[in-house]
Amino acid sequence: MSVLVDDDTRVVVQGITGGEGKFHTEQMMEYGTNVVAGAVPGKGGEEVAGVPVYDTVDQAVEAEDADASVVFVPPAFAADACFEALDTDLDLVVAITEGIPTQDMSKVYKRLGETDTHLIGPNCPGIITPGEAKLGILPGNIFSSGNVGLVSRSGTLTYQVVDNLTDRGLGQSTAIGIGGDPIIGTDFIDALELFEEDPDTHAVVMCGEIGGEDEEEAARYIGEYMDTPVVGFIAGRTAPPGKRMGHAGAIVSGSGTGTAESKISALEDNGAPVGDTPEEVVDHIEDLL
Amino acid sequence: MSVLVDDDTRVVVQGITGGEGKFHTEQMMEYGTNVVAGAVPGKGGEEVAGVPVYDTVDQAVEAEDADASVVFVPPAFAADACFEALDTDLDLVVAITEGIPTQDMSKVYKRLGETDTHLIGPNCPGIITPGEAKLGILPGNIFSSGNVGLVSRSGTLTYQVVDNLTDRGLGQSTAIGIGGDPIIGTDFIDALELFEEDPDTHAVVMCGEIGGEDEEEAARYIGEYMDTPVVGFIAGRTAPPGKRMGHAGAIVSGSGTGTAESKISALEDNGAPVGDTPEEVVDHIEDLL
Amino acid sequence: MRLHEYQAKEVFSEAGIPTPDSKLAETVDEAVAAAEDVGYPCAIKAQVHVGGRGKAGGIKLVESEDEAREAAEDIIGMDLKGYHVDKVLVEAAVDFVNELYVGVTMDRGEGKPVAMVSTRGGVNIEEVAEEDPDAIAREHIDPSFGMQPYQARKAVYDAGVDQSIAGDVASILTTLYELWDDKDGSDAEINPLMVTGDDEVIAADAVMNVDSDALFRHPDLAEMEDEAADDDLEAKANEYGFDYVRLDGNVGIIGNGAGLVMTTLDLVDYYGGKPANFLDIGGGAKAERVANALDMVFSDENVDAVVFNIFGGITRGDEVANGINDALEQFDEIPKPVVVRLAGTKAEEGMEILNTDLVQVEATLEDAVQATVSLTEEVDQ
Amino acid sequence: MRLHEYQAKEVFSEAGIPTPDSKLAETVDEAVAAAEDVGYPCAIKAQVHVGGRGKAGGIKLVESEDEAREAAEDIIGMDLKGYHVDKVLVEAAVDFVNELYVGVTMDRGEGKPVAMVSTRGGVNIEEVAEEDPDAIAREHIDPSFGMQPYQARKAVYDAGVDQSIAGDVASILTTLYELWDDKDGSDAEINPLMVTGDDEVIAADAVMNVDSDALFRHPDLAEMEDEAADDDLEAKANEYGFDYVRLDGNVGIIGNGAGLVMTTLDLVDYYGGKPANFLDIGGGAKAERVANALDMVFSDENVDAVVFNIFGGITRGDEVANGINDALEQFDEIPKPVVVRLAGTKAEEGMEILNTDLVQVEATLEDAVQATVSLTEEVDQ
Repeated sequence: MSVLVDDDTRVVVQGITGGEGKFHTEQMMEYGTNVVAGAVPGKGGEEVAGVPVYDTVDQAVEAEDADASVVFVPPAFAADACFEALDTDLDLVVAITEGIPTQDMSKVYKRLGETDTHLIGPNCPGIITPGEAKLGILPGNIFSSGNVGLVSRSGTLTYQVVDNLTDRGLGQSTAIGIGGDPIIGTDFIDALELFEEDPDTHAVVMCGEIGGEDEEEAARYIGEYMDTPVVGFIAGRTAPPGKRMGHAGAIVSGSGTGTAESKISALEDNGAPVGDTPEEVVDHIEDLL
Repeated sequence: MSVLVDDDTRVVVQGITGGEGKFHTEQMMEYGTNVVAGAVPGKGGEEVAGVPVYDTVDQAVEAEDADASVVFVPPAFAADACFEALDTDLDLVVAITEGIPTQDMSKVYKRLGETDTHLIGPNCPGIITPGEAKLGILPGNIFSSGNVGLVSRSGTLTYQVVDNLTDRGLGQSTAIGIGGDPIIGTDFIDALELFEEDPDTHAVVMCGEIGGEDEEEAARYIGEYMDTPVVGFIAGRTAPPGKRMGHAGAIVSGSGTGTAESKISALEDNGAPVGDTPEEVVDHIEDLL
Repeated sequence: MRLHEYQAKEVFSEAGIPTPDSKLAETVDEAVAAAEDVGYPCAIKAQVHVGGRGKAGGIKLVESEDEAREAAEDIIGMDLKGYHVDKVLVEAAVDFVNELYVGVTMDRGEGKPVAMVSTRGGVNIEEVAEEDPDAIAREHIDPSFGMQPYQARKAVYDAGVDQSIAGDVASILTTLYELWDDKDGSDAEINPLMVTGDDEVIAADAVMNVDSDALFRHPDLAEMEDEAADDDLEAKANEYGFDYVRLDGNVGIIGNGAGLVMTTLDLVDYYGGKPANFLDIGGGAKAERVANALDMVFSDENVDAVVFNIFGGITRGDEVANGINDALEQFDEIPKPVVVRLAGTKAEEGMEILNTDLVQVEATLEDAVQATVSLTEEVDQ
Repeated sequence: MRLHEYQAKEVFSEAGIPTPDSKLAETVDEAVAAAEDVGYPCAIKAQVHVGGRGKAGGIKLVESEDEAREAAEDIIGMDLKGYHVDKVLVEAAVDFVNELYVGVTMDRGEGKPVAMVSTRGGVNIEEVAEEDPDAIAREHIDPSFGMQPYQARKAVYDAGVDQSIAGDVASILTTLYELWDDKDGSDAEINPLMVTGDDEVIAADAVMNVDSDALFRHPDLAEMEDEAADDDLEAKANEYGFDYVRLDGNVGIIGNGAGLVMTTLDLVDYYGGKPANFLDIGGGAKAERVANALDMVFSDENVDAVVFNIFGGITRGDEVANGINDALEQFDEIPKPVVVRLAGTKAEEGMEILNTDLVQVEATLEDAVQATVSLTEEVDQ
C-alpha cells in the first residue's frame, strides 16, 4: 500500500549531526521511520538520537543494512553527498537540501542516470507513506493512510492539499514532494509511473506550477499510459509572464508552453480534471474514487 | 560471412586530408571498401580520392549515410575525433592512431560504454573481411576469404599468422586487430562473442601477448560460452619479468598473472589449444576444421 | 546574479575573447575623456540590468566630442525603465559585416548544458528561437565530460557560420563554455558577436548571469554584485532576502513556499480580488522575518488588506504568531487589516498566541482569502 | 617518463602537499652546505631512476657535518645499478610514528583511474598488494567526473586511517589525484606518507610518472626529462626512438611491431637460441631507421648473428631492403652475419633489392630464425 518507502525501509541520514539533520531524524523516528544510521565524515563512532554515526555512507550501509538515505548536508557539500549515496547502490535517496548549485545538480543527474536508484529532490520536503515512514521534513500529523497518491513540485502546497484530503476523509497511499529546483531526480512521470504500478493507489493528485514543460509531458504520459485516475492542480495562474516567483521552477517564459493555461489544458485534454482550488481538487478525487 | 564489416559498410574517414588518411583511403578503396566521405574541420567542400569531405562527422553521415568511421587523426586530436564518432551513433569506429594519451582514452572508453557503437583500437591495424572491405591499414593482399576468424592485439603478428593461414589454404572470415594500448574499445571477449555468433566463422585464432589479464579472461569466456573452436597464440614467452617490450600491453608484472605461462595454461584449460609457433597455430586450426 | 556588460566583458576579455576597446565612466567628463581615448565613432552605453537598452535610449552612437558630451549628459543619471544610470561604458564602434549569436545555458528539461550558435545575431534571440527555431544550432553538453572540442565546431558548422571564421567562433564558444562552467554561469551570451570585413570576430555585447546558489565559491563575482534596483520595494525585498514580486493589485499576500504563495494569489484572483504582490518568506521563518514581511507589504501604498497564509512544515506556527503579534503591537493603529491563517506544525499553538484584536483569524485558506478580498472591497467602496 | 624524486616533490609541494625541507646538490660541498642548511639529522638521497635505492646504498641518514661529507662522497658519482649518480637530494629527516601509502594510477583492466590508500606505507607496496590485497583500499574513479570528494574520504576511512588525520590524508589524496589528472600521470605515489607524533602528515618520498604520449601538452614536464640511462645501448635506443630491451643472449633481433618481435624472440628460444635483445623499429620505418637499428645491434658485443624480420603493413619492404643495403655497404666487412626475412607490403620488391652478398635471405619466419640460430651455433664452436 505504498510507493518507494514503507515500514521496512532502512534509512541512513547524511548530515545527521547538523541542526536540521538531528531535528528531523528525531521527527522521522517519532513518526516511526526506521532510521538505522547516520553518515558524517569525521564523526564515525558518535551517536545521534540513539543512532550510530559512520564516517562514510558505505560503512553505514554495510553495518546497518540501510537501503535509503536522506540528505541534510549543506548546499556546498550536498552534491558530493548525493554522489556518495548514488555510488552506494541505495534504492532511494531523498535530498532535502535547498540551494545546491545547478551545475552540481546537472552532474548528479547524469550520475543518477547511470544507476538504478531513485533520487527525490533536491530542495524538496521528501516522501511519506502515512502510518509507515517519512523520509524528509513533511509534517506527519496532517497525513492519513489511504488510497490517494500525491506528487507535487511544491512543499507547502503539498501540505495544503493533503490537509484538504485528510479533512474530507481521503487518506494517502504515498505523497512525494519532488521539489521545485531546475534539475531534480524523480519527476512527475517517474512518480506517476510508480503510482500506476501500485495496486493500492486508486487515484493520484498531481500538483504542478508554472514554468518548464514537465506538467505538459506528464499530461501526455497520463493520457497514454495511465489507468489510475489523476487530478491536477496548477499554481501560478495569475503570475505575470517573465516574472520569477520564488524557486527557480516558478517562471513563465512567455511563450506558449510553461503557462498555467498550457498545463491545465494539457492535463484536461488527457483526461485529468484540474481543480481551480485545493478544495475542488478534493471534489474531483471524491468523484473518481 | 563476416563480422562488423562487409560489402555494405559505408565508411567515413576522419582525417582524410592528412598523409596517412589519404594514402590509406586510397588503399581501402582499392581493396573495395565503400569509403563514402571524409570529415576534417575546415576542409568541408574539398575532395580526396574522389570522396567528398565534410566539416563534421555528423554532416558526413547525414549526407552520405555512413555507418562506420576510420580515425587517422593525429594523437593530440584523436580522442576528440573518437568522441565525435561515438556521438554520431555509428555502428563501428576504427581508431588507427597510435600514441593517444591514456587519460584521453579512459574518457573515450567511458563514453563508449554509453553507446551501442563498436570501437576497435586505438593503435590498431583495423579490421578486414577478406574480399569485401577493410577498415584500417592491414595489407589486403595477404588475406583470403574463408571461415577462420582472427583476433589479435598485435598488428604485424596478425599479418604473420594470416600469411601462414593463407599459405595453407585457410581463408579468413574477418580479422580484427584490437590494438595493444592500455585501454582499447573492442577486447578479446567482445570479438570472440561476435565470432561465436557468426555462422560463417568455423574456428577462431586468438593472438595474445604478455601483460594484463585479458587473455586469461578471454580463456574463461571461451570455456564457458563458446562452441566455435579457438586456437591461441601468446607472444612474449621469453620476455623477462618487469621489462616493457614495445607497446604498453607488453609488460609482465612479475606476479602470477600476465605471464605467458598463465595465459597459455588458461587457454589450454579452457579447451583452446595454443601453438608454440605460428605454423603450429595453423596445424591446430587444420585439426579443428 | 547578473553581471553588468562592462563586468562581463572584463571577464570575457581576460579569458581571451576579443572585445572592443572601451572605458567605464561615471561622470560626463569622464565619458567624454573616455570617448576621446577610444576614438570615434564610439558608443555610450548605460550599465543597468535592463533589456532593450538601445530602444529605450540607453545606448547612443557618437561621432565627435560634442556628440559624446550630449549623449553622456542624456544617459548618465537617466531613469531607464525604473533603473537609475550611474555608469556608462564608452566603447569603440565596430565596423561589422555580420552579426552572430553564441551562448551557453542550462537546458533544464534535459538537465544538461546547451551551447548555441546562430548567424542571426544582433536581434532578440528569444524571438528568433520562437519564429525560426532551426536558425539556432544547439549542442547539448554532457556535464560530466564538459564540452568536447568537436562540439564547438559542430555547433558552429551546423549554424552555417562561414568556414573562414568557423575556427575562431568555435574557439570563442569553447572559451564561453569554459567561463560558464568555471564561474557557475546560468547564462553566458555574446549577442552580437560581430564579424568584421577582414574576418575578425569581436564580442560587441556580453551577458553573464551567475547561479546565485553558487556565489559562495566565487567571491570575486559576488563582489561585483550591485544593488541597482531602483524600485524601493524590490530593493527592500532583496535586503530582507525575500522572494518578492510586485504586482498591480491591492491584496497584499504573504506566505511560505512558492507553490502555496502562488496558489494564494490564484485564489485571490478566483474570489474576485487583485493580488498586490508575491511574497515568499521561505521555510523555517522566524519572528524577525515575519515582521519584515509585514513591513514590506505595509510599505506598498497600493495594498488595502493583507492575507498571511502559513502552512508549517519546517516553519512553526507559534513562531509566526509571535512574529505577527510583535510586529503589529508596534503600531498605534494597524496600517492595513491583516487576515491570518495558520496550519501545520504548531498551528494550534499559533492560533492561540495570535492577538485577535490585531488580526482576523480564519481556519482555512479559502476562508482567509475570501475574507481578505471582502476587506479590500470594503476599502474600495 | 619518470620524474626524479626532487622534481616530483617540487610538483607536489607547489600543489600544497607538505614535503620535508630539502635542497638539491650536485657536489660534495653543495651537499654538505645543504645539510647544514636543512639541519641534522638529514638524509642524502641519490637522484636516479632506480628502485630500492636505500638497500643499494643510495640513501644515507647523517647526523653531523662529517657524516654528511662522508655520505655525499660515497653517493655522488657512485654507480647505482648501472646508473651514475650526479645529483643528491639533501632532506630533513622526519620524526614519524606511522607510515602510510597513497597513490593514483590507471587501472587498465577497468579502463579507469584508481586511488589507493594503505596504512602499510614505507615498504614495497607491490609486495603488500600480493601478500595482503585487502591492506590497500582502492577507489575507482569515473574519468568523466573525476574524483569526488567523498571518494578520497572513503578510500582513507576504508584503509583504516586514524580519524585524527583522515581529513588531511584525504585532502592530500585529492591533490594527488588532481596532479595525476592535470599532468597526465601514469602513476603518482607517496610512499611513505609520514605521520608525526603531533598528527602532521608529510610526503617523505614522491613518485610521478607521466604518460610519454601526453608530454606534448606538458612542456614544463618534458623539460624535466633527463637522459641518465648509463647503459650506452639503452641511451642510444632512446636517442634513435626505438623500443629496445637488452637481454643476455647472442641472437640480435630486429623487427617491426612488438608482437611480432616478441614472437621472433620466442622462436629463437624455441629453436634453441638465446635472444640478445628486443628491438622494435615501429611502423612505417624508413631507410635511416633501418640503418640505425643495425648499428644498435652491431654495437652489442654479445651479438653473434642478427635476424631482421619485417612484415610490412605500413612499413614497405623495398624501403627496408634499401636501408639494409645502404647500412651494410658502408662496412668493409659485415660485423655480424645478418639473416633477413621480408613479407607483406612491397616484400617481393624488397627481396629483389636486397644484396645477397651482404645478407642471407629466408622466405619464412621459421626459416630465418632457424638459420640465425645456426649461425650463432657456428660462432660458438
